Formats: sequence, structure tokens, C-alpha cells
Amino acid sequence: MDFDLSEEQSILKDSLDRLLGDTYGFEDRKRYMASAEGWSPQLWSQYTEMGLLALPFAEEDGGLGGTAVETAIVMESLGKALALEPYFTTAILGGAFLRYGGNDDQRARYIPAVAEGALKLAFAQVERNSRFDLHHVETTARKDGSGYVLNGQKSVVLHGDCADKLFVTARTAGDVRDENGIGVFLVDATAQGVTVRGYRTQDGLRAAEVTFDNVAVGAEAVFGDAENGLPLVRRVVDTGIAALAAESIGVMSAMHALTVDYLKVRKQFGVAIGQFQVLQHAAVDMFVAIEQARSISLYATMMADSDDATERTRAIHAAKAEIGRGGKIVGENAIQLHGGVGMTMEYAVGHYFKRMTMLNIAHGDADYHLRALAAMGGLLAA
Amino acid sequence: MDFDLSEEQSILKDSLDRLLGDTYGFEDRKRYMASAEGWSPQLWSQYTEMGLLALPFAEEDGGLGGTAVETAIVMESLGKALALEPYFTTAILGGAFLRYGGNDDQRARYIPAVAEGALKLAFAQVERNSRFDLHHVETTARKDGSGYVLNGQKSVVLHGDCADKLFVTARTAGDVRDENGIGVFLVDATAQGVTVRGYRTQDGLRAAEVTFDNVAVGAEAVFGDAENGLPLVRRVVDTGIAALAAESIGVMSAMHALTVDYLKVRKQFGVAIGQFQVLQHAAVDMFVAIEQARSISLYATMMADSDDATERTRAIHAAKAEIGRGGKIVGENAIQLHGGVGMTMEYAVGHYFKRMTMLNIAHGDADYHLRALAAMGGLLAA
Amino acid sequence: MDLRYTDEQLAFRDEVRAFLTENLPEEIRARLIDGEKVRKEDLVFWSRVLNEKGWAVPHWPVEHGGTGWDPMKQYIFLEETQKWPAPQPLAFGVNMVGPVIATFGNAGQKAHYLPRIANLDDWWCQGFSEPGAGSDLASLKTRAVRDGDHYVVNGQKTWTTLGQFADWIFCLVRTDPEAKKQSGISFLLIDMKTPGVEVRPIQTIDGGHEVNEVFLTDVRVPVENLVGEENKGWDYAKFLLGNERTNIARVGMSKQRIARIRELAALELSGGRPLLDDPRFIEKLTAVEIELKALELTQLRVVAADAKRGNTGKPDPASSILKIKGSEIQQATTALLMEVMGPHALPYHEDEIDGSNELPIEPDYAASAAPGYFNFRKVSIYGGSNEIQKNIIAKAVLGL
Amino acid sequence: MDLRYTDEQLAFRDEVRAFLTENLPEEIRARLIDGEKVRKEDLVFWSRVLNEKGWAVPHWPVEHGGTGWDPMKQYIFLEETQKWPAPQPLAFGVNMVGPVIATFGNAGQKAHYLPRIANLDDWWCQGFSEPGAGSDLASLKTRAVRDGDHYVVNGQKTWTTLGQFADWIFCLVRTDPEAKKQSGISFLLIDMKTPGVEVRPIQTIDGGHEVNEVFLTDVRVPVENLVGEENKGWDYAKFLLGNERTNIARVGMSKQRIARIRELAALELSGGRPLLDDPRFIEKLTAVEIELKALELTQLRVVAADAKRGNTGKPDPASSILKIKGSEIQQATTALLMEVMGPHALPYHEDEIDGSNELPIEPDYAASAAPGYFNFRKVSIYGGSNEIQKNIIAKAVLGL
Repeated sequence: MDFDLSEEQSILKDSLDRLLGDTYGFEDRKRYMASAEGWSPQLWSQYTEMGLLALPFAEEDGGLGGTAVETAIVMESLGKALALEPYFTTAILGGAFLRYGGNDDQRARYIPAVAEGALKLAFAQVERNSRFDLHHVETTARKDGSGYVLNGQKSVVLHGDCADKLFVTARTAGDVRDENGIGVFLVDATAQGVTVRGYRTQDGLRAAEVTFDNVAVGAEAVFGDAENGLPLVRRVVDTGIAALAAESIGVMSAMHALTVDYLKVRKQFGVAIGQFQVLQHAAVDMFVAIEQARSISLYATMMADSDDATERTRAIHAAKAEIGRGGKIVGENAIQLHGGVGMTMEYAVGHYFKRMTMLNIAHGDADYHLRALAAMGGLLAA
Repeated sequence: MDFDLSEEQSILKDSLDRLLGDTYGFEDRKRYMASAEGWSPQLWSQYTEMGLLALPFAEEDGGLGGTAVETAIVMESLGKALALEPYFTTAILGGAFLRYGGNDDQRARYIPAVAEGALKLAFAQVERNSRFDLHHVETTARKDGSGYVLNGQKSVVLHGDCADKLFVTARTAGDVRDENGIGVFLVDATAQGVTVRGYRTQDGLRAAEVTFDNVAVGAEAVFGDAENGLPLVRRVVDTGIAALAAESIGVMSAMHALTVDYLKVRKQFGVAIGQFQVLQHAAVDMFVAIEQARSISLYATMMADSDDATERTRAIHAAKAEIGRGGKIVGENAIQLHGGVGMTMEYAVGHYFKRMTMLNIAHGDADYHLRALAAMGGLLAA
Repeated sequence: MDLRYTDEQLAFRDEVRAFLTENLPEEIRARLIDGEKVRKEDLVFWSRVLNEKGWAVPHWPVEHGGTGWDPMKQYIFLEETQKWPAPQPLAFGVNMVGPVIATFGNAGQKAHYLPRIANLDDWWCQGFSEPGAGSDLASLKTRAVRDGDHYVVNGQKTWTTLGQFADWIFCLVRTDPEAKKQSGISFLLIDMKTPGVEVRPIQTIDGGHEVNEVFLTDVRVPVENLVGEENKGWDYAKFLLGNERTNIARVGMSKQRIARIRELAALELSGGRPLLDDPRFIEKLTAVEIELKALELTQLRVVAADAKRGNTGKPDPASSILKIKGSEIQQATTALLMEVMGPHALPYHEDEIDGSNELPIEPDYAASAAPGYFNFRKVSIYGGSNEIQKNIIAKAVLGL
Repeated sequence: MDLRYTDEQLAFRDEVRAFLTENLPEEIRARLIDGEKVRKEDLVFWSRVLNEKGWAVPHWPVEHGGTGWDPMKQYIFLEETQKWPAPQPLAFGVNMVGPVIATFGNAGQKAHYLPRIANLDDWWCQGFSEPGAGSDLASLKTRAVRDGDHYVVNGQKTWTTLGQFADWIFCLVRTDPEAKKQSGISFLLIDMKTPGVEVRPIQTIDGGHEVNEVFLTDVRVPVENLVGEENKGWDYAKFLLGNERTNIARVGMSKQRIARIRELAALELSGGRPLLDDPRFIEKLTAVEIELKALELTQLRVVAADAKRGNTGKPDPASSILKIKGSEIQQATTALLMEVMGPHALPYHEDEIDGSNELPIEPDYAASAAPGYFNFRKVSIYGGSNEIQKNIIAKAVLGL
């Protein structure tokens, strides 16, 4: 067992941190957010140049052969910077669909484009009534010749407004909540019948409502088994959650660092408020929560590439539950210890808090995953 | 709305507190506990003289006509003193069976005896597999002529070893977990076929395992409807829980007082440990928990005499859930703030902690009642 | 001891309910249920309706428009209007500067300001907090220097809630810079239209604009705007802060929010069924309801104790519990409301905030869920943070 | 970064398991699973089995019987023996006084004491705490005055765990009453059979007898029983306390207790069905399991960091996390175990404690549930309370 980064991994981390340190100041980020895209195309190019977009793909597919460990390194750094770019949806979620669901043709066609930064992806999964259930799919895909016709509506499609193509879950058979009969389709965002309505999210990213109105796709749009795509979806989401766990560690660590600094400089009643034992212990509670979250994030990272779906899913549920719990402790304490300034948009900690809050909701909140893990018999039952 | 005690109520409280203050020192209690009875027959006489045993009964039945408020006053004082006598099982639980389930003959026969301190009662309800469900009754009562024959085993019968008579739930019809078909029988503890095995409880009281082996009782032993006694049992237990809520307030307040005193006198690192802000706030958390518990205990007291079973039960569930939560906070903090001495039998706080822990289990723990209340649709839904 | 409402109190409660039914327009109520922030015009409208009825300032002395209700009746009125919900009176006028003027102001001040406060002719805001002061209020730096029949005020106030609508601001200013911390402070009323008063918005993390910075540069304030004696302002401020407590638990508001949670949880699905049918969710909600019921009784105990000893205006230190538990419960309910929305809490509805015309995102009732959670982090910070409240209890109640 | 065990580590784990299977009698294991306190004879037996295998003191220098295992192997050994469960070595000898003697003792002390510790020929106890000292260990008052070739020791020690079985006690004593707090303390080895040593039991709230008071009255201790230099005892004590951390999280024990909870929850009914099938109960248990899994990895990170920089014996202040979280989890598991029992947690099984012959009360496995919960309140108090641990992190890690 070895918790150290390899030399290459250290270089990756250091160079990304340096880039983000130079380009992701508070005012920079505000500017990116206010731009038309809502993020920085220039940084997107730089991520591409650094190879971040090629990172998760196998070398034979034109990637750099990174594992979940490299992904975690990148995501933690992006989390620390509160980066806005569609990296997660393109390289992590989209990338996982391509890696785990793409046939030779599909991989050859799309991976190089992603790796070059030329193709942005998003995942249209959530529906109005699905809540967090991946198998709740009302959107339909009706077989039509060798292809399919899609109808339905997807909510909260992260980066759906900038994505060139969307991975879409749609029902090819069965009832709304059946585990079977779900297919995954890659749909062009500009295809006839696709309507994308973009908006800002609570944490300053972009998302979209996407409507599919008799959208025709060919057989080549199908990823994996059109009648039994749920295992693929689960695997992709597991990969995504492991990545978001790492991002969460970045977000939490940044909040904690800001808070501890603030406790040292902010004076009240004539002393630095960090002298008050109650506030010290609150900062320690945050620290403990972060270290526990970091540990469970490592566990999720370790299991993310595993082919054993049960063991992988256990780890993912555990990570989401623990980080949801810890993220709330860290976020709420960060605001409380900052007092009033933490409540303002002009101070960084509130933005981290909002991002953490939304990360806790993404792909299922802590209670959802705790219950799912309990329903599997718990974590140590195996 | 009026939270003040009447003059009579104040006198009741003051004279009981004075009696217990004189007779229930730490060493006194230890002596009572070590005695054959495990409690003080002398105090039992004094309770009787003070009218405590007549208190909950209607004047026309030979009682003093006290309400749930008077009961709460007595129970809080007994809680503060960690009193060991079988008052709760005799006057409160037994008393409620007599009041709510006794016909004219039964009331006339037993209430004067209880009021004179001559008849001690206990409630044999819990079974090996019942956990907290009042309707889980495996003990059987087979109809035999005009009477019944009881068979079965009851666990953790509080004060079952000193009781002269036992109220027993037994199944007259239906399956083990049916709500119908449960009868309540008053059985002589010395009757043929009754075996009582007494022991000490974790909190220093006495309880017993009671076995019924072909115990024959007459028709006059039946309280209420032998085929549908569950509503009576629920009402009795609601009455009991309201009383235990008040006792809990006494226990918690005493723990808090001990703890705050200790914080003032115990020195470490050259100062009273009560100077440490973290310990101050822990003591405040206890205080807040107690005040909230006191409020919900008042609510339970207010509803305890109500004939509206739904509203009454809501209040009782709420009280048990809130006091269970608060009692744990208060008890665990009391030990933690005392440090090592709190862990020893020679210091009072640990005895309060144990009593509080067992009070939280009695008649269902906090989670049990929270779930039951949630299953009713919550507290404010009405 | 009798824990029931008296028949008279029940009748009064019904009277309040009937009044609300008849007089509060449904669209104002609906906006409050939606979690929208109160609009100025709604509050002005409603304040005048109340004033006409004679209920605008129940707790004031009767000669200035008070109702003479005992604390229990005041509590019932508060609870019913919060639960309804109706717009809550502008605290800065009705609960803060009003009682200060009524108690410490001179006859002219009383005659001029009090009727205008009761009728919301003047919108007041509070100038206590300063940058860097926080819970250490007395470290304030804004100075007022006497110059003939004026004070010249220089300094900066912050966290000025709803200051963007304000006609007047009541300020704590330092009039004796030599005096020790709490001494040398005066209580000054300042017309917001005076040259040198500048209001700048502070955007909070929920995206809203509720609080402001107020810059005071060579602001000339007539000496007759001094309340009470010079350098005695700290006493008036303590009096004012002590008056905050009756309202601080916000039991009625939390009840209303819980009703809203139930309403929306019946609409949102979880596992294909209404979330309201999910036992685990109801358990969480029930746990909060229990705490709230306990808090309600705790509050009633404080109110009853007040009623008994006469409302001295001095805070019972135990009432810090109301702040601590009240804020915890408010935060728990906003968190649950966000939880109801699941993934739909994510979209940021610009139109809610800036009135832009993007089409609403479904479900539109989710719009205020996450902002509400963010915004309510403030309630454990303002008015003396919960840490400060615990310090107060430790010292004043426990003697530590 | 590679988070898997190496093949060698896996093989070692299997070797440990095989050894446990072959060598640990089932009745000793069963008593531990039952929650019984370890018996002296069991621990002596097992220590000698381990010593014969060469595994009694893995972390000691190899020349004194250590195995030379790296920290990861030591951790695997610890984890496996805790999970099994096997009796844990007597810490006072193996983890405390042993390493102190091995590091600071003279050649004669090493030759005499170390083999006897490894073989549990001598049962050691700890004489650090004193009445009134608590977490402020350095305020100790027991004095040792030089008298020829003896020290004469007077004072009182307390919380002396398992002192009733002890042959020897290692004590901190004040040898220079003029020196400042931490100075002037020496580290002395005292034979419990020396006249003037008196052990009095302290009964704890679980009803058990684990700890003692030790009274020292004119106890004459040969000067050769001084470890290291006079007045340097505080340094040795810090070294000793720093060694405690590897074991303090007790991940393996908590795993074993969770397995026990599952086992018993399958036997106890709730709502007529096994409690283990109750989703809500499993959720609570799972939440603890998740925390424990995280703690295991936190512990491995500390161990790996040790392994990397070489085991300096100096505590990483971050390892205070292990104490805080480890104790919280231990307490959560004992609370859950009590919860499993429902009403059957109530009976006090005298025979568990004093060997009296009352018939067992059903279910007999409930006997240790409540006492376990009571007893484990200690784990957040001893070894530096959790409040002290947080002070350490605040200062040493966060720089506050």
C-alpha cells in the first residue's frame, strides 16, 4: 500500500495547480462566469494542451492511459479552484461512456475528438420525476428501422448548454421504473427535435433542460446494449462519483484553509477569534471531517476502476454518504466561523459552500447512498 | 396558559423534596439498594403517609384526585433522588389499570389497598420477542369455565419481585402479533404456577422474570375487555410514559447541576475547568437539551389525561423521542465533563447516567417512538 | 399549572384568523409561501391595514398605539400571523427604534416619529454593525462630532438589512472618543436623504440583495435627532436588543415552512412514489417537528414568565435558548425544503432575483429552495451568533 | 499511489490467520466475543504462545525480540488479531514500559525486564495518573526522596488499570520538588510486593473492576530501579504516550464488534422479524461502518507515513484524529450493541461480575451490552480526553 504520488503524478498535480493558481483568481472566475459560455474557453485549450482531456483514455485509443488516481488528482485541483469548465461531463462521464460502452468504431470516432478538446459532452439522465434513481426513465426510444426515435425531457443536464453531443438514457422497453429496457444514445445537440435551454446553476456552473421531440438517431448512436444499458450507466455514474469525491476534497480543503486563515486574522474583543477554544474545536471538527472524507475518497478512487460491480458500488455509496455528511459539516462551519462575510458573494468561502452543497446533491445525496448501501447489506457485510 | 404550581402543588413538591433530601443521600441509597428488598420500606410508608399512593385516584374511589400534573411533580422529585421504591409500577402503571380498566368492584377492592401502601403492583408485559411492541403477546390465556388459564413467560417485569399482584397481558385469541385478542389479567404473585425470579437492573432497581405455568384465574381477574384489552394497555403505558418523562427531567436536572458544580470546583492546568469555553458550551448544550425536554414533558403531562387517543399518543411519542435524544446528550456529556470520576460507582453522576440510559429504553427507545409518530403522519400534521 | 389556552385566548386566536382571512390578499400570502422575499409595497399595504385595525404595534405603550395585550395574547397574534403567513412588520421600526423612542425619546420625537412608524410612513433601517465589529458591537468606530446645532457623522455601517428602501436609519455613533468601549456612544436618528449618506448593496450567497453597506461622509445631523442623552446610547442599544427575543424563535414561521415541506413533498416523487410517503423522510421531518413543539412550549414558558413579572423589557438570559434552538430549527427546515427538491434544487432561477424574463424551469416552486438554505445560514450568525448566545447562558445562567 | 496490499502482505495476513486458527483456543475467543473482560490466565497463556512464535513484541528492537516488521506488517498483525478476536497483549508491558526500558534503560535493566515482559512473566501496570490530575498529567504530586541507595516514595496513583493483577508498576514520581512542572519528574520501576504498596479497587459504573487506586506509603525503591536519568522522566513519559497511537483507533476491534452486532441483530426480533432485516437499523449500522472504513484508511495513511519516514516514535499530531474518531466509533458500536438488546439490556447479570450463581437471564448474550456501553464512555476520556486531542490538533496542525 502506497499513498504517495508517482513522479508523473506529482508533475501533473503541480502543473495543473500552477495553471489554476495563475488563472483562477476570484475576479478571474467571476469574469468567466459572466461570459457567454459561463466558463473559460482559453482554459479549456490549456487543459487540452496539458493532456487532461486525453488523460482517462487508453493509449491504444489515443489517450494517455490515466487511471482513477490521475482523474482524482485532476478533480481535486479543479475543486480547489472552483473551475467552471465542462471537464467532468466531457472527460469523466462522457469519457466513461466512450471507454466502457463504446465499440471500436465509436471509440475511434470520438475519443480523439475529446482528447483534442474539440468535442464537448454532457449526460442527459435526470428527469422531472426520477429524483436520484438511474432506472427511472420516462424518455422513450422507439425502434425505427435500424435506428431509434427519442421523445422526452431531461432536467438539470450539467453543461448541457455547451455540449456538442449528449449521452441520453431512454427507454427502449418496459415500464418507467424497470431496470431492463434502458438504452444509452449519443445524440447531437443540434439534431432536429432537440431543444436545449441553458441556465446557471446555484453554484455558478451551467446546466440545461433538454427536450427530445421525435429525434431520430441511427444505430451508431447506441452505446452498449440498447435493451440493457443500465449496468453501463451505473458504471459511468460510479466513475463520475469517484471523480466528484476527489473534487469535493479539493473544495473542502480550500474552505478549511480559508477558514483557518480567517480565524488567525479576524479580531474580536481584542484578540484573533482563533483564540476562542470553541472556534478552534469547530475548525478541528472540519479538519477531522476532511481527513475522513479524504480517506473514503481514496477508497472510492481505489475501487472506481474495478470490474466487480458490487464492491465498486459499495465503495461509491460509502464515499457519497461520508462526503455528503462531512461536506455539510465543513461547509456550514466554514460559513458560521466566517460570520457575516461568509454570507457575501464577494468572499470566496460562500462560493465553495454553494459548490459543496450542490456536489452533495449530484448523483444522489448522502441519505440516498446510505440507504442504497444499507439495502446491499452494509459496507462490511461482505 | 399557566405554568405555575398551585399552592397545594407547591406544598406537595416541597414536602417530597424535603423528605427525599433528608433520606436519599448517596450512602442512604446505597444501603437501600443493598437491602433484601433493594429499596426502602420505611420510605414506602412515608410516601403512603404523604398520600402519594392515593394521589392519582379519584376521590370517590378513595384517592386524592390528583391529575397528571401532580404525578409529574412527584415523579420529577423521585427522579432527582434516584428513588428505588416501586412507586411507578404500583401507583402509576398499576393505578392506571385500576382507574381506566377497573370496574366498580375492582376499584373498590384494590384502590384503597394501594392508597394505604398495602398492595404493590407490577406490570408483566415485555416478552422475549416482543421488543417494544405492546401487541406482541405470546403468553396465552385460555378460557376455562368463567375464568382463564395463563401460560407463558414475561421478561424485565419492573419491581416484579416485590409486587403482590401483577397485571399481565395475555392472548385470549388470534395470532402472536394481532392487535385484537389481548386481555389484561390481575394475577396474584403467589398463585399456583407463578414463578418469579428477581434480579437487579443496570440502574440499581429491581425486576424479575415471571413464568406462568397453567395459572388459573377467575373472571374477576379480567380488567376491561378480555378480547380487546390493547386500547387499555396503550392508555396505561401512555400514562406511564408521561410519568417517566417527568422522572427523566428530574434525573437530567440533577446530572446537570452536579456537572456545573463540578466544572466550578475541578481545577486543571491551574484554573477551574469551567473556564474552558468548550466545556462551558457543552454544559450549555446540556441545559438547552433539558429545557427542551422539560417543555416536551409538560406537553406529555398536558395530554396524558386526554381521552383523545390519537392526540395523546402523538404527545407521548414526541416526549419519548425528544427525551431519549436529550437524555443521551445530557448523560453522555455529564460523564465526559466529569472525566474519570464520572466513571466510578462512588460518584453520583454515573448512577444518574445509568438511570437515564435505562429510562430511555423503558417502553420503547427514542427511535421506536420517532418511527411510530412518523407512521402516524408526524406531530404537526393534524 | 394549566397548559391549555383559556377560552378568551382561543376566541382571540379565532378573531386574528378571521381578520387575516378577510384582509390579507391571497397573492401576498402566496408570494410568502413561495419563499419570495417580501416586497416593499406589500409590507406597506399590510402595515397600514394593521394600523387601521389598531394592531400595527401591539407591544407599544397604549398611548402610542399599543393594544395593551398581555404577553400571551401578543404571542398568539405573532404565532398566527407567522403561520398564516402574513408579512411580518418591519422590525427596525416597530420592534427596534419605536420602543427606544417611546421609552427614551423626548415628547417631540414621540409625537413625530411614532405614528409614522406605526403606519410605515417611514421605512427605518439599523445602523449598528460596522465592518470588523461583528459580535463585538461595542468596538464601533463611526464618529459624530458636535458642530453647532449639528453632529457631523463619519463612518461606515454594514449588514444594513433592507436599507435600500429606507427613509431613516438609527445609528450608534461614537461621540466621546476618549471614553471606554461601551461609554461614549450615542443613539442618533439620520434621514437617509441627508447629503453624504450612500447605500451600496451587498449581494449575499443566495443571490439576493437584502443587506447593504451604508457610508456616512460628513453627514450633518441636527442635534434634535439625538435620542436620550449623549454618550448613553449603549444603554438604549441594550434595551433594543433585549426586545428582540420574543420574535427570535420564529415558531410560527417554522410551522408554516413545515406545512410547505409537506405540501411539496406530496408533489415530488422518490422511488416513484410521493416523497411524503417515504417513512425515512417523514421521520426526519417529524424529528424537527418534535423539536419545534418543544421550542414552542419553551417560548410560552418565557412568555408566561414575562407576563407574570410584568414585561420589564429586560431579557431573561434563558431566552438565548430561543435564539439557539430557533435558528437550528429554521436551518433544519430550509435544509429539508432543499432536500425535497432533489436534483431540481440545482437550477438558479435568475428571474427570481433580477426579474429577467427567462422562462421558468420546472418545478418553479424549487426556485427558492437552495437560496433559502443558503440565506438561512445567517440566522445562527446575526443578532449575536449562537456561540455568543452560549457564552451568555454559560455566564448568566450557569454561572461559569 | 497504490492502495492495495502487496502479495507479500496478503500472504502475511494469511499466515497470521492460520496461526490464530491453529493456536488460539476457541473458548478464549468465545469469551472475548461475549464481551467478557479478558482473564489473567487467558492473557498469560496467549502471550506465551505468541512469545514462543516470536510474535509477542513485534515492534520492539530485533535484539530484544522484535520481529523487524515494517509498520504495515505490524498493522496487519494488529488488525487481524483484533478482528479475530485474540487477547491483546498487555499494553503496560509490551507497548509502554517495554519500549521505554529498551530505549532509555541500562543494559542490566534490558537484560532483566525485557524477556520477562515479552513472556508476561511480570504483569505490569501504570502509575501515571493521580487524583485531581486528569488530563493535566504533569501536575503529579507523588514524591520520591533519595535515602542512601533507595528512593522513598510517598503518594497516590489512580486509574491503575488491571493493577490488581500486577507484579510491577512503573511510576512517574517527583524527585525535584523545586523544579517547574514538567521538570523534576523521574521514571521509577516499583515491585508491587514492596511494603507500603496498597491496591484498592475502583468499581466503575459498568459494575466491573478494571481500575484501581494505588497508595504508596514510605515505599523503599532501590535506586537501580530508576530508568534513565533522574528528573528526565517527563521525556520518557512523552515517548511512551507517543507510542500509544497505532493501537488507539482500534479498527480491528470495532470490526469485530460490528460483526457481533450483526450476529445478535439476526437473533433479536423487531416487529416480529429479525432486527437485522430492519432497514433503519441497518442504515444506522452502515453509517458507522462507513466511518470505520474511512478511519481504517486514515490509520493506514498514518502508518504509511510512519513507514516512509522511519518510525521515529514521535507522534504525528494528525494521529489525534485516530483517537477522536476511534473512540467515537467504539462508543457508537457499544451503543448499537445495547440497542440490539432492546428491553433485555435492563437486567444486571451479577454472575458476569462477581461469579455468583444466579441462573442466567435470557438472552445471556445481553449481559455485557449495557455494561459495555457504560464502560466505553471511558475511551473519550482516558489517554488525553477528546477535548485535549482537539486542542492538540488546533495548535499543532492548524496553528491556532
